[in-house]
This record gives sequence, structure tokens and C-alpha cells, in this order.
Amino acid sequence: MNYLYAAYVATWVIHGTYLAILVRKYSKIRREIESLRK
Amino acid sequence: MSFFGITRATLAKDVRLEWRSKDAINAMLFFSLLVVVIFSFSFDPTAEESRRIAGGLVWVAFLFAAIVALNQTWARELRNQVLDAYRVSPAPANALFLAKALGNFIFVTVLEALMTPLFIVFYKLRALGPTWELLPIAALGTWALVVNGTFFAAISLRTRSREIMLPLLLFPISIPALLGMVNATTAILTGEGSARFWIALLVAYDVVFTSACLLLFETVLEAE
Amino acid sequence: MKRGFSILAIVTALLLSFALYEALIAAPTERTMGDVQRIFYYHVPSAWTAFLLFLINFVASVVFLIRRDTKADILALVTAEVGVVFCTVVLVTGPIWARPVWGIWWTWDLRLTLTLVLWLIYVSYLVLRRFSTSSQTPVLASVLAIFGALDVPLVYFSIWFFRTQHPSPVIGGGGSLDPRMAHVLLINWAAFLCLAWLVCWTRFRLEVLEREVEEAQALESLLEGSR
Amino acid sequence: MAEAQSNPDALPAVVADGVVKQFGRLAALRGVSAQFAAGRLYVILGDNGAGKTTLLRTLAGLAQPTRGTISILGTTSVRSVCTQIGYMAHPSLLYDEMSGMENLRYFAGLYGIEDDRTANDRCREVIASVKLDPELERPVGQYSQGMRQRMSLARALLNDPKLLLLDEPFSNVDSRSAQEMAVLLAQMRDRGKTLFVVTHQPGLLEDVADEFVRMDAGKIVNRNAKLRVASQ
Repeated sequence: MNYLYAAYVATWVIHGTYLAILVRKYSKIRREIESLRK
Repeated sequence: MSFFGITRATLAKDVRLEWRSKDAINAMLFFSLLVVVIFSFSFDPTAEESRRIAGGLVWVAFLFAAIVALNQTWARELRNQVLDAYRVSPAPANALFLAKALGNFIFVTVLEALMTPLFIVFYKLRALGPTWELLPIAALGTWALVVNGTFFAAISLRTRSREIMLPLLLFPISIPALLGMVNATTAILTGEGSARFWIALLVAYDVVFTSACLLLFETVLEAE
Repeated sequence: MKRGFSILAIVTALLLSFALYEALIAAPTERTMGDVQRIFYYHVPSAWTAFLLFLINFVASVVFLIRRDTKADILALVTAEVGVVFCTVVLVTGPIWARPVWGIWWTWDLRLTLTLVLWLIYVSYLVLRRFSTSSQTPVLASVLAIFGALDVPLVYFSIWFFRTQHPSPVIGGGGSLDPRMAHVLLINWAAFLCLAWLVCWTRFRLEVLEREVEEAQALESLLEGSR
Repeated sequence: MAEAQSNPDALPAVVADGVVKQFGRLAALRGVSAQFAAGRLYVILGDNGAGKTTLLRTLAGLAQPTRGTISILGTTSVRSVCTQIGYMAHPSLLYDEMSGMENLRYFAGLYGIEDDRTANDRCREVIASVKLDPELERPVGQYSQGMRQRMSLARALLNDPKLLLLDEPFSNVDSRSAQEMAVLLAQMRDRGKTLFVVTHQPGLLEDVADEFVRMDAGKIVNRNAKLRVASQ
């Protein structure tokens, strides 16, 4: 049974990591836009 | 000059330069020898086993030798940006590509011709199936590696770490061809099953990628 | 535009949770493999989504080569990246499923091997984009994408024949599927498609922003230079 | 100043209209619009990074403008007139392992000069015109920098082009051969060729050039027949 949950959790860990990378990139860009605006 | 005239002239120039400064070819011949010897040490199979795994070993050894040769494809053109002179001239880009690919094909075939007898000796190989079929397999397989290799070598000219980039681009795309070569050779060596399907696959692979290369090479050459 | 994005986000969230419920609880338990078979509902739709994304990448690359339109190039980059993420999911859930059922982590199953090769091809595509120093990286990348796509049928047939010579267990059983299972499968696929669409949309906007900032910084450095 | 023979109504050799060339972040050309009449010798001045080489490469068809259009010898598709273009760059564009004659014979083949005898005569003639010895067996790699520049110029002259693009032809060439080269360029201009010479030593061409074109930060900022005025 735990194989089943392992697979589902693994799926969301992978997607989660990718989304986290995107969010981090987003905030980095936000900061750069601010510095450019000044 | 006609398309094939330019191809012939470029190929003749490359072969002449290669023959004149034989250091490149000697280094690669020695490298291939090393690869064969190391493979032979790491595996010491009985006659029966060797027939089963020799196909894979031979082609991986050929792949190493090919990669080393393919990395040198554009070295001479790069040194003095001779590619710019070629691009300004009315000569078609495909003539250059075909000449380079044929040059590599000859080059890699020479390396293979040296390595094969060594493999036969070290692995006590004797094919059970129709041995003559090994020739088309070797030719089709080598061309599959060389045509894409020459093309991706041109692409990797424009990247940072050029030597590592070529295998990174070439290997994934060559998986079907590698599968074809290895299984066809094994089928011949072990005499089990026929290599017909794999030879057909190699032919399809060569046709698809030779035409793709000829269609897209100019785009790559112009993308400086 | 903003409204469309949040609607899609909500729809995706709803669909995903409903699909999760269906997969884990509502779907009938498979007789032979038992509950572990439910990995099927995540493994297979992820693969289909990945293949669809790579198809979009191929079309976008061809359109870019013909029209040199940067939107097509960004779409190609985005679908390749998100496609690789879904491929990773397939390559992770596959072995997790194979282990309890056949006792082995890896089997040269047709779909699994095809996904692995595609994963390798499109990771090399992303590596080329990162390592390229040419001002025309999109052109080189789209050429490689076309080569990658041309390779797919050849990969498929070579593995298919390779498997007939080395029979190995098939993940997800090709046989006929209980209609209710098929229903759950489709729901999951719809959920994954929405998720892919949402992530692609975000990544697309991010890439557009990144390129604009890059261009602005270039102009700024030039102005400073000549002031 | 030698009066240029080019009749005014002749087709302009080069017409640039709002040419922009961007390399990722860097904009090498930022809006070049100009007309250059045929049969004249233009000297392109400007410090490093002003876009001189990029402009020359765009004229040679080696770089496509990101925006704007450029028409060479009456057509925007440079490829169709590439038999009429000669290009010489910083690097020698020659194979180091081959002798000068072998190099030129190979490039003659690319330009469609097929049969041996005409190719030989043409190469010998061009090599002689840059004051080098055609029979020199030494590979180009062992030439002095000056000789290599002149052999590179010979390669650019091989197809007797209407438009000649030279990037720093005089760099580290001894002054005497530089003078000879300047005379050679003037003769070619007198024979009706159009020349664009990018150089940091405009003085060498002061009394032969028709016009001095100053570039700065990707734009043409000044065009003048006199060197002194142009170089403010």
C-alpha cells in the first residue's frame, strides 16, 4: 500500500519543486523590475 | 563549380590535410586501440558469452572513436574562421556539410577497420549467422552516427563547452540507431533471429536524418 | 487576462482534487495487483500529457523556424521544460509501480522506455539552450527540437521490436480496461492537462518578463556607456 | 583628392535603411540609414565597439539585420550577389596548413572557376597583385603577419568582386607594404570597384579615399570627404 502513496507523493513533490523554482524566479524578476524602475 | 564539384574539392582538401599532418589520425588510431584493449580486459567471456555481448561492446567502442573524430570536424575551419570565407562565397552550405560528413565517414571507417580485427582476436569471435550482412550494418550504423555527429558538431560550435556538448546532443537522438546496430550485430554473431528488421530501421534512420541535415544545415551555418 | 488565469487555477484545483478522490477511492480495485494498480491513474496520464507537450514544442519550433516569431520560441521553450517535468513524474512513478508487482525497479516497458528517451532528448534540448553562446539560440534550439521529434517514431519502433525479442512485463496492462477505470483515467488526464496549461501559462509570462528585463538592462548599460 | 569617376545616376552600391543588429543584450547597430554610391573608396572610422565590424559583416551577408533592411548592389538578398562581394577580416580566413596557392586554388573552386588552367592563372595574377610570390611553398601558418594579411587580401580579390569589404587590412603590416596596399586599393577604386575599409590608420588612405565615415555606438555620426573634419 505504501508504494501507492509513495508514487502519489512523489508526483506532487516533483511538481511542487518545479513550481517553487518558478515562484523563486518570479520574485527575483520582481526585485529586478523594482531596481530598474528607480 | 557544381554542387558535387565543390563537395569533391572540399573532401579532397580535408583528406589531403589529414594525410599531410598525420598526427590527428595517429592519435585517434592509438585511442581506438586503447578502447579495444581496455574493453577486452574488463570482460573476459567464453566463446559463447562473447558472441552475445560482443555486438554491444564493439559498437560502444566504435561510438567512442567516432565521438573523438567528430569533435575534430570543424577544428580546422574554426582556427582562422574559414567558415566566414565559405559563407561569403556562392558555394552551397550542403556541399560543405556533405564533404565534412563523408570525410568523417572515411575517418571513422578507418578507425573501425583497425579495431575490428583486434576485437575478433581478443574475443575469439566467429559469426554463426550470415557474416556478409555485417558490412551493410557497419556502413549504415557508421553513417547514422557520422551524419548527425557532423551536424551537431556544427551546432555545438556555438556553445560554451563544445567537447561535452556534442555527445550530449548526439547520444539521445542516436538511441534507435545504436539499438539497431547492436541488435543487428548480435543477431549475426549469435545466429539467432534475423537482422533484417534492424537493417531496415537503420536505413529508415539514415534516410530521415540525412534529409533533415541537408534541409537544416544552412539554417545552422547562418545562425552565427 | 488576469481573470482567465485565476479561473483556470480554480478549475485546475477542483479537477485535481476530484481526480485524486476518484483515483484513490471511487475507482474499483484491480483484482490481481490490488490497490497499487491505482498508480496507473497518475502514471499513464502524465505520460500522455508529456507527449502532447512535446508535440506542441515540435509545432512551435517549426512555426518559429518559418516565421521567426519569438512567441513561438518562448512557447517551444516552455512546453519542453514542463514536458520534462511530466516525464520525470512518469519515470519516478513507473519503477515505484513495477517494484511491488514484478520485484524489479526497471523494465523495458514500451511506454516507460519511450518516456526515458524523450526525457533524455528534451533535457539535452534544455542544456543546449543554457549553454549556447550564439545570439541565435532559438534557431539552434528549434532545429534540435525538430530532430528530436523526427526521432520519436524511430525510437517507438526500435523499442517495440526490441521488446518482442526481450519480452518484459508491461506496466498498466495493454488489455481491455474496466469502463469505470477508463472513466477515472480520463478525469485524471483532464486534470493533468489543466495543470500543464496553468504551469505553461505561468512559465510563459515569466519568460516574457525575463526577456524584457534583460533587454531593459542592455539598453541601460548602453546609455551609461555613452553618457 | 582624386575625382571619383562614378557617374551620379549609377545604381548606389549600398543602401541601408534603419539597420539594427542586436546580439542578445548588446545592440551593435542601432539604426544605420545611409546610401553609398558605387565606384568609391569609403573609410570607416570609430573606436572599438562602435559597430564598424558588424556593419561590414552585414554588408558581406554574414549577419542578418535584426530590424531594417540593407540592399547590396541593388538587391536585398545578399546571397544572389555574393559572387560580386569580396570580404577580408581580422583572422586570415585561410588554412594554415596549406600554401597560399593551394588555399586560393580551393577558394577559386568555390567561386566556380573550374578548369585548372584559368584557376592557376587567376590565382597567380591575384597573388602577384599583392606583391607575393605565387610559387612560395611555405604553408600560410608560417607566413609573417604582413604576408598573411596580403594573402588574405588576395583571397578577397579572387573573384574580381564589385564590392570589396576590408576589415583592418593594414593592422601590423609594415608601413612600406601598407603604402603599396593603399595604392592597390586606389587602383581598384579607379577601375570602378566600391571599397569599404575599416581601419584605425585612416592616414594611410587620406589622399585616396573618397569619403570618411565615422561611427559611434552603432550609428553613423559623420560623413565627410576630408579626414581632418571627420575625425573630430
